[in-house]
Amino acid sequence: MKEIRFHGRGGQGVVKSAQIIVQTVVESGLYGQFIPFFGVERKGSPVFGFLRIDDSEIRVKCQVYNPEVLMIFDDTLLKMPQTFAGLEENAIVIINTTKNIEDLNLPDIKMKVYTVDATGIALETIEKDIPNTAMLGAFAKATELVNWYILKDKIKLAFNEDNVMSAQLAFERVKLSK
Amino acid sequence: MDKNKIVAISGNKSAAIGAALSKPDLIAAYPITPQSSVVEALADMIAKGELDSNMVHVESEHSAMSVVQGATVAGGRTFTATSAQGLALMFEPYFRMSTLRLPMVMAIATREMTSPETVWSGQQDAVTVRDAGWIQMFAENNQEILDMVIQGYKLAEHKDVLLPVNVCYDGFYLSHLTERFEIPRQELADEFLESYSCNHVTLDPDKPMAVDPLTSSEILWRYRKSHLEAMQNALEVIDEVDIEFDKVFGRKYGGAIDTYKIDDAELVIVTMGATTGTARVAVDKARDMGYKIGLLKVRFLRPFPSQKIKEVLNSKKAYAVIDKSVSFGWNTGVLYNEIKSAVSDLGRAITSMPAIGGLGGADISVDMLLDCIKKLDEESKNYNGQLATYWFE
Amino acid sequence: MSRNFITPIGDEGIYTLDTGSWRTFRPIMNKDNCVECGICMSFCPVGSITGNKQKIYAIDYKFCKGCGICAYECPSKAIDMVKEGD
Amino acid sequence: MNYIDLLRESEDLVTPGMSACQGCAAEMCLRRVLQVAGRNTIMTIPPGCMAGAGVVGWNFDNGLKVPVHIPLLDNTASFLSGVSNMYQRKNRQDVNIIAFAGDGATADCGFQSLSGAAERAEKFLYICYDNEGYMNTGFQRSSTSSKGSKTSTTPVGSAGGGKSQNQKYMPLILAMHNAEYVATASPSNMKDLVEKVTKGIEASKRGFAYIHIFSPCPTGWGHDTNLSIDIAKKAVKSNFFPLFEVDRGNWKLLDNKNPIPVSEWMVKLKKFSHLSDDDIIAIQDLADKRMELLRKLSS
Repeated sequence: MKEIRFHGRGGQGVVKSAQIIVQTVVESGLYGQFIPFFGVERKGSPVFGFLRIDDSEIRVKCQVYNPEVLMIFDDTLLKMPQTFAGLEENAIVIINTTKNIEDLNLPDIKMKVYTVDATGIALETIEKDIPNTAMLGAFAKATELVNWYILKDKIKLAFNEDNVMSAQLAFERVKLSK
Repeated sequence: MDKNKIVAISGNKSAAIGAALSKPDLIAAYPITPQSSVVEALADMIAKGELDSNMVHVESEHSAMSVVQGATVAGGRTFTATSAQGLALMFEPYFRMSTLRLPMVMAIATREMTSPETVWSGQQDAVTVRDAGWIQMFAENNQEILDMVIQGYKLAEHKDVLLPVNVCYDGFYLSHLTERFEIPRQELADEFLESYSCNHVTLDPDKPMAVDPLTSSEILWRYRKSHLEAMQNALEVIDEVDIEFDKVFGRKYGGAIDTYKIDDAELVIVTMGATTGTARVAVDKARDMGYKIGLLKVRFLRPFPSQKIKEVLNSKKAYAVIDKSVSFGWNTGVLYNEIKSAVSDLGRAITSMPAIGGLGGADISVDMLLDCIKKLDEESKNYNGQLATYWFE
Repeated sequence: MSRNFITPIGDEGIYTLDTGSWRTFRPIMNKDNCVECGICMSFCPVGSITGNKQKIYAIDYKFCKGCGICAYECPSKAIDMVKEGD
Repeated sequence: MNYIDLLRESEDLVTPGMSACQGCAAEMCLRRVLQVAGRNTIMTIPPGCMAGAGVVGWNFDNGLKVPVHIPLLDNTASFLSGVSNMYQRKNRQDVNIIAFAGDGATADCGFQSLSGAAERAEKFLYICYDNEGYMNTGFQRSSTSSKGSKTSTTPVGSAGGGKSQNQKYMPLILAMHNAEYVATASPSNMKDLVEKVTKGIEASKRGFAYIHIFSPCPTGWGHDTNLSIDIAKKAVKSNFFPLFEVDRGNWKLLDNKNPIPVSEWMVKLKKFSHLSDDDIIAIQDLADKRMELLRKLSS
């Protein structure tokens, strides 16, 4: 079972993107699960959630404590202590940022860090400051946990072609930075 | 013929789909976290022309329960959903729904009660109204929510029962959990669930009745006795409905309780709701670590399946009950007291540990459950009786 | 089964109190003065004054509580309130 | 058919022996309402004098010859919303769905559910019989008790002299809910009452209808039992209880250009017996102002 934690802010489409991943893995015949945790549903407030992917039924109904993948929708969240809590060794960390890896002040943990300017891509494609579908593209590329073609179908179904383009550009532009 | 659809959506939507498959005539509800998306989903189906139900957008939960009460008495199948403070507000017509013996299904996305102010998960709301005469079942996952809404109508409308049913599921941990489950075809739901129109209590000029005249004690107690009998009848009907459901849909839940790795177990962990799934994994891990542990899942809190529970716990050494609520008078959780009174006449004391967690949205993880199991194992070696209440921290 | 929940209705099943015994004054209709306007019937709280097709009005004492509204409101002063037993 | 013929020829659908007080205007109005509505009716009567007087029945007996239910004190309108929705759904719009509720169940704890049903334009007729207090429990103050009323919770003593606030005026509040039909009625004006109930039932097939009936209470108000109609008549003639209707937005007011003073009907009531001349002048002023507002609205 793969356990993934999402960190974002209200209005960035965190929950929706995680649901699309679950739909994608379920369509592929696998099992997926997502539990969002938000205090109050307010634009801008920190949001997080827990995603699981497995090839058999997922029975647990609790939070993720030791994620193997981190999805960070906003580099301002990097300084929050809970962001890197319990991270598994060699975890994949995907960060939406325009900064260089050196400027991110990342903690000294063994991890594979992928960066992508998801917000920039979103502004370019959907002309809105909503990076979620771009983050999906980065997720697909960095983790190889989802079927890329099904994912694009699901994005199209949930949104539109522009969002598919958003994911596509992120898929192409995401880079392994560390 | 269409195939059953595999989807990945939330528990609230699952409840809504279960309701829609049951073809309610009328839905009335008021928004409250974490229930709101149940009625949003139903409103959406009505707007798209997928569901032919009257939806009444009431101004409070008190009115929501009152509207469905009126509609049930007028011959309709009805549905509503609520949480916490909404349930508390509707308590007055809630009590009356069951004592008028009106069948319906209401989903409760369970939530902690204020104060302090909170909107998060817990089971305090639903368990607090356990003695208001409703049948109350607790679901473990999204599939069970959907299935139990459909089963709920079959159970509620059964001639030997005629009681309203709560399908309870943990707020956020299920209401907002997106996971894979199967949506059965409408034909299957239609095959399983006959159309229903309440006729033992009805307001109709063609069949005039005085519904609820002032009633003296000499008659009232008979109504209560009949209500209690209906509750006991429900214990059997729950099992029958589960078997019938299996025949049509190919899924069964074991009736009023379910067990996991129980046969050779010496220690038992008792759960109700979403924690059950986590506890299954904890039981697997604990067994790997050498503990002889099994799981008892309480599916129905009302009627309480005391006989079945007694049979399960009869030969066991010790049990721990995981409660997501408190019983203020007992310094334990609510489920614990129920279990303890069920086994009280076994003729021997079984070591038992009340455990309380998951209040106000708190998580109960696999590791936390493992700690609890270890504690139960240690403490039960030295003491035979009720152990100190264990708090998940 | 139905008796577990409800009351089947019907004229025979109507719940009645002996409200006629509440009376201390009894309305007496003086047919000579009555102009058959029906006002007394329309104001009788108990439904004890009825009229037939010929608009002949009569007081049924079985349930009349003796409130005296009919006598007070009768425009032709055709109803007197008389102490019961007198 | 004129109203007397209609009442003479219509069946009385209420138990002949109900335990309402002698001279009770509410009992009178309930009988008349059901005579107009007929057997094809569903009636709900929440806790209050009428329910307490046995019209919902006792044990296995019934108080009405039509289906009747005693809803909760505070859910009459929402309960009937459910009933009405089902009757619309079953294409049985011919069935009259009526509430007959006291002022406590209407203006106080039932207010929210009433407002909700009116706003949703639920199709039924809600009748409030306003005897200005909780009479069934011994005349406690309600929000429609008129200013100055001596009640069991606003007693008269050296430090207090009856209810100090003016009454909540339900008819206008309901009119502002854009109801299909709103009217006030008084048993003293029986022809008008019968017509308004008829109109209210018709309107309830299109949307929400509300009738507020002035209902003198000999026991609570402290007047002779034979004066119930006389008192209602004088309340109307003094413009203390103006008769008006709002039919699909059209206002019609029965305007007494030369009203009698309010003191003429108040003087007969024990509940007002402690009031000074100044108190009565203040109540007169409130009645005049309300009438002035109604004149403006209906002109």
